[in-house]
Amino acid sequence: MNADEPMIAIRGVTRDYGRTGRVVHALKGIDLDIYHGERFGIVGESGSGKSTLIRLIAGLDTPTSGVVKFEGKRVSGVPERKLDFLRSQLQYVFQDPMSSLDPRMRIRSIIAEPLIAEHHPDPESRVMELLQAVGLPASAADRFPHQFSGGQRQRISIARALAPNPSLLIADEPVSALDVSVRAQILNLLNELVDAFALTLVFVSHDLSVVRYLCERVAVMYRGDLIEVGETDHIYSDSAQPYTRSLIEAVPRLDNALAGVTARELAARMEAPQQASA
Amino acid sequence: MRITPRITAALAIVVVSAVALTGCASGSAAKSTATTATIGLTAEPANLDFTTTDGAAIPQALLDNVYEGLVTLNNDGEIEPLLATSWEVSSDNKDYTFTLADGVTFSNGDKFTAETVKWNIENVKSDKWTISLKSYMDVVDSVEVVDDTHVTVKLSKPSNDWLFRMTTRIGAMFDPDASTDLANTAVGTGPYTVAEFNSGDSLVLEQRDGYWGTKPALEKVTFKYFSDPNAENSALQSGSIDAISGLSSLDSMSLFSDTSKYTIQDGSTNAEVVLSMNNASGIFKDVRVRQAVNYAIDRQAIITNSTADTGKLIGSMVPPTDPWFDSSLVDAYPYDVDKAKELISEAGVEGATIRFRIPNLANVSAAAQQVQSYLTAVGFKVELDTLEFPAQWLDKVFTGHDYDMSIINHVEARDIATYADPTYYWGYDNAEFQSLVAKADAGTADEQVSYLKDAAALLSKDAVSDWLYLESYVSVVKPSLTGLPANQLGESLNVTDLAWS
Amino acid sequence: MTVLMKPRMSTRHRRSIPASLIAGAVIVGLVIIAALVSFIWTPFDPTITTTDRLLSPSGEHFLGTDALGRDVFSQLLVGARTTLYVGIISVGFAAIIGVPLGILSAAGPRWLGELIMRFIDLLLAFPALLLAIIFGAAFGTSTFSAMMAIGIATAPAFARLARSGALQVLSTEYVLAARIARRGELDIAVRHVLPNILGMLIVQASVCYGVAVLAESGLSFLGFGTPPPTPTWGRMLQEAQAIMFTNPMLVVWPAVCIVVAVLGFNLLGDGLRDRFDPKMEDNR
Amino acid sequence: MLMRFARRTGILIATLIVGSMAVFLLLRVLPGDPAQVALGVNATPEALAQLRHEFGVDRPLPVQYLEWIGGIFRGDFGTSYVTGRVVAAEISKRVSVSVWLVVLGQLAAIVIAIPLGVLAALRQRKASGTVFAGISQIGVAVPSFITGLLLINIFAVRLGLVPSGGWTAPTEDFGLFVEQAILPVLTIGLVQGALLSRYVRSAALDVLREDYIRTARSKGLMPLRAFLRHGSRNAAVPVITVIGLQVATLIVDTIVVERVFVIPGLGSLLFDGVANRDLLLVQGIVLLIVATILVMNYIIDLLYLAIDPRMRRSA
Repeated sequence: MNADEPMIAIRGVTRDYGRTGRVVHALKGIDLDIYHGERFGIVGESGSGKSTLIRLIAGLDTPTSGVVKFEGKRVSGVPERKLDFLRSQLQYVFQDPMSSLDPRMRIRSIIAEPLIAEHHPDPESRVMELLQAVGLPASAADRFPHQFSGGQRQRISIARALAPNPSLLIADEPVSALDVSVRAQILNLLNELVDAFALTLVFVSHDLSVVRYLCERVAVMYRGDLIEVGETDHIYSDSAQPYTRSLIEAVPRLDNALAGVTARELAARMEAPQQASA
Repeated sequence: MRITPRITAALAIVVVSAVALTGCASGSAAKSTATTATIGLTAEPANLDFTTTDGAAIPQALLDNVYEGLVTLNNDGEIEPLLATSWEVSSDNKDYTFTLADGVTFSNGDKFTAETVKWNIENVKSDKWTISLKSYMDVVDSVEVVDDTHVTVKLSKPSNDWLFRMTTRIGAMFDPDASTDLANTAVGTGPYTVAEFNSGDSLVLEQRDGYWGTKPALEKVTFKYFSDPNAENSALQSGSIDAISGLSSLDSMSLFSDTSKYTIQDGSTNAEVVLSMNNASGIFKDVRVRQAVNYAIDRQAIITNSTADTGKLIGSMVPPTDPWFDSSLVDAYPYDVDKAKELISEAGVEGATIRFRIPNLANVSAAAQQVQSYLTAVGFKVELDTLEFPAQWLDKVFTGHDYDMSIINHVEARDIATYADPTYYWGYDNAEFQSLVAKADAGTADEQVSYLKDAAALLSKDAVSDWLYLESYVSVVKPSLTGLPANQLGESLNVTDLAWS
Repeated sequence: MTVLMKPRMSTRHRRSIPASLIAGAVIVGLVIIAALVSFIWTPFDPTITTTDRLLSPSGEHFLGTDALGRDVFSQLLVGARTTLYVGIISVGFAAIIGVPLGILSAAGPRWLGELIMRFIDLLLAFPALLLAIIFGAAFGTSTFSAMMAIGIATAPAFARLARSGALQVLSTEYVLAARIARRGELDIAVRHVLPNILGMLIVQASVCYGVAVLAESGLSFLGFGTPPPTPTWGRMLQEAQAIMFTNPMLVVWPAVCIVVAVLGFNLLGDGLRDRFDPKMEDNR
Repeated sequence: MLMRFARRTGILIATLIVGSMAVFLLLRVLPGDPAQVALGVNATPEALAQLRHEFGVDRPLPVQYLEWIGGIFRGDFGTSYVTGRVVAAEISKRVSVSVWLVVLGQLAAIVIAIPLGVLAALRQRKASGTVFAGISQIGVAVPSFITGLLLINIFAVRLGLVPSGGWTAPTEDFGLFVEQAILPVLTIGLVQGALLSRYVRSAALDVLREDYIRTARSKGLMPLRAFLRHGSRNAAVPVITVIGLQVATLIVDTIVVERVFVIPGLGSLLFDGVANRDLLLVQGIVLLIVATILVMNYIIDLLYLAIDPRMRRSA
């Protein structure tokens, strides 16, 4: 594996939705490289195309034009049954830990689900291992998702993602659906696990401060375009893009950023303190 | 909780007008007047053509009323003159010379002559007729026209049966010049014509002008067909029909027990309800097993349950109205479970399985369930299999002979002769029986009676079938309506004698 | 979003058990008990004919006897069995045809889904009675023909429900997660879709059950239902119908049984729906 | 909009074609030889073969199908093997009877269901509402033939107000037509109405929860008046759908009711046709029923498109 070669190479990718008449251009020609071992952030407000982009990377959607490659192999336009090379390496953590966990399944089955395809010799002990790694007790295995809090559910989601020993983890706003108080815990957990398992991380958020905490490099998206790519610190301090500046200015202080509090939430908190802490 | 006054008013209007409407309506109900009558029947004709369409309903409605034959069967089962005023039989019993009534015309005005008779008899023998009953005309060798009112029919061999069959549909006289669309038009010499045929509902007979014989009393007779017995019963109760000819649910007779409003006629039929057994294969090849079945079943009890005690025991394939009926056969096999079991063990068929394949007809179903009960009691395993009638039953049982046991009404007159046909579905092949039937047909009237008595006794001895009972023909009539035939012995329901008193 | 909300609502919002659910469960329970009792005890053998016909109710024959001298009460008990059996088989048959078709139409390629739904529309145009008449003529009048006809005619209801449920489930993130975990379409259908739509299918089954019992009684009345000697409420009605004006109670007993049983299944279905379908919440 | 209309029409035509093939094949699996049934019990094998040839049932299936369907396009359903009558004439005579029952029955159902359903909804939390809802619950559980027999027993036999059955065309004798039609129409109306009223109730409940009704009620309008003024239009949409879905059960109920009241409609013709293995007749009737249901669903779909602008947009 050549370290210089990008892990993910995106070339001229566009994605249109809808049929003739009212076409939505979700992506308007994206070029992007993501390298092995990187922690790469993608920021933008909702509707900017960031979710579409990572779905294309994960092979869950097909671009209207352009090419997506993973480790030099083409992902875009390849049928599901030929995506094994990608599926064995890539895992995903979803935004909403409730809807991404099947409510009718026990935690044991949920975490073990990715192990079935690779015929894991001992899924049971692997599940225990993972529960421990994400800081959940072994007894959790026999319970159902609705018996856990939001933060715990996201830990389960992460455990499932780590189960097949992926090299690439895509996290799609993993903390935005969580209570403020547990966000930091989950971000810390991700931080630790990415180090411990030597993962490449693609982290998507609408919140630049969260990305800054986790990622070395960041891409800023606006209305289907990639308006800026660069070192997180560099962009944070020196970006010339007005849109990027507005994102940065939405987060006044680092301690709030760590707690995941945006300017709007702060304002809300001042108006009705008791609600915000609920 | 609160219904607004306006709604209340609206509801009241709806209710009142509904009551008013029904109230008014009942006053205008069409009741039969003195010159019309409506008779309720069960089986409806498929069309008006009995030369190619089988079934009892068409001749029931048309024969004697619209179409007439040379001879007819009176309500006691005796042959009477009709279009032929008299006839002479040659000494060798082979030539019949008929003298025809004078001035007979068809309803379209065409004349009926000896030529017409010749054409009709030859027509039955031609390909124009397709129903199986035409084979009764096979015995006719030739027809000779003597003059306009005299015709001689020459048979190839003596046959007592032939003249009797001339009272049935094959003896009906059609107009040679009006026989192209028999399914929809009926031109006959009878007193009535078909004024309307509303399939699924009714057939209306209307008196015609220029009838050669005595004019009937009623101008118009309507046959109204009911697939549902309750509807038929309530139609009589509510007065929309004047009589039910052939009550189908006999248990409902008690509805009509008020003699000031209804007269019940308990008539006779040729309809033997036969528990048939496949003599040609399976356990019923053994006469002892067939006899055991005859002993195992309490026929009187079945008569009670299935026919409200109106059915009659017959003991063989002969109804009491036929001259060769032998009442001693009735008790040939009394209900005797021990005897039955004894015969079964002698034959070594204890616990055998019987494939009991019945048509899906209500009266058969009731009888079959009782038979199943009795046969189960003597140790048989009875598999009841209900087949759709007629298509599937004809296919599997009647034509395919793929059965052990079945039940069906054999309604045809003088059908004891079917046992002489070894290919018939009962699979009975007995040379002695066949010769008795042949000799009866060829002999004198007295010989016919004695040979057929022997034949009936032989059937009983061989226990070829179990003759469960003879159906009754129960009619319910308004007391003021007279002349509705009580018996159902021939093929027609002759309504020419109907009158209001 | 609805998927997200559902479980929370049911846990957070403990609703009282609807009265219709209780009533339905009690009635259905009685039918089941009657059927079970008939296996070990009936006052008389309901298929044995006697000459004690058309008897009035007495200490010996609780509800009297019919035209062939069979004990009515015993027939009703055994008839409960047939009723349950007909319902189970025909509803089961409907579900076995309908649910896979529905899921397939949701999970399969667009054109296939479209094709299946048009097929389902076509199936809806063949009422149970029409099918039963044809099947009865083709394969003989039997309980099986009737059940098959009712099953096929009921299948579209299941297919449509399964499709809409499956579409909802397939759009969830846990199904995406399963795809990423390299689960095949069949695995997803069996492990994720089916368990998550099972609840609504059970509600549907309960509603269809009543319809099936009703349909069977209608078919029996027309002579296309269960043939003799098996006692069924529908055929008891048919047999008694000819004498209903002289012996009305012989019609009343099976009619009441049919009406009450159908009512029970309908109430149970309504109750289950009220209890478990959050969209109906405000109706309470 | 036009595209959708064209697409829906195309689907209808395709479904009709496939449906006609299904009807044809379904009836060809019937055992029982039409020639045998026509000729009766003692027919000779030669006569049977001859008649089979005449009927054309010895030819290849596709040929038979094409001839049949080609004839239907010309309005020719063939001539019955069994009765020798023209099938199209036979069917059209009976259809004119059944259509009366279906239309009047459905009208009666609407007249019964709408007040029952709306009242049950308006008085939802009150005892009277429960009673209304209970009536429709029980109504749904009563088979149509029991309802019919009950009405005959009361109104024809015991009270003698109307005849127990039969049929007269309204053009022939209108008074008699009304007398004979009242009970069967009422039977269909009660059975279908009970079913319909449940949908009316839930549709009415949905509408009652809408804000504008709450507003109207808060302004002091009485519930019924508020409902009639503001809500009935919106409640009509789901109810129309249900009426469309009910077409199939309505036709089946009509067949059963025809049997109970001895009405010479399509139902009795169908039963006779099946028993006599009158293939062309049964094929014709089944196709007619299936096509009617398909076309009704099509019309309902189009109505939907016309009535509810929201449906138009989401489509």
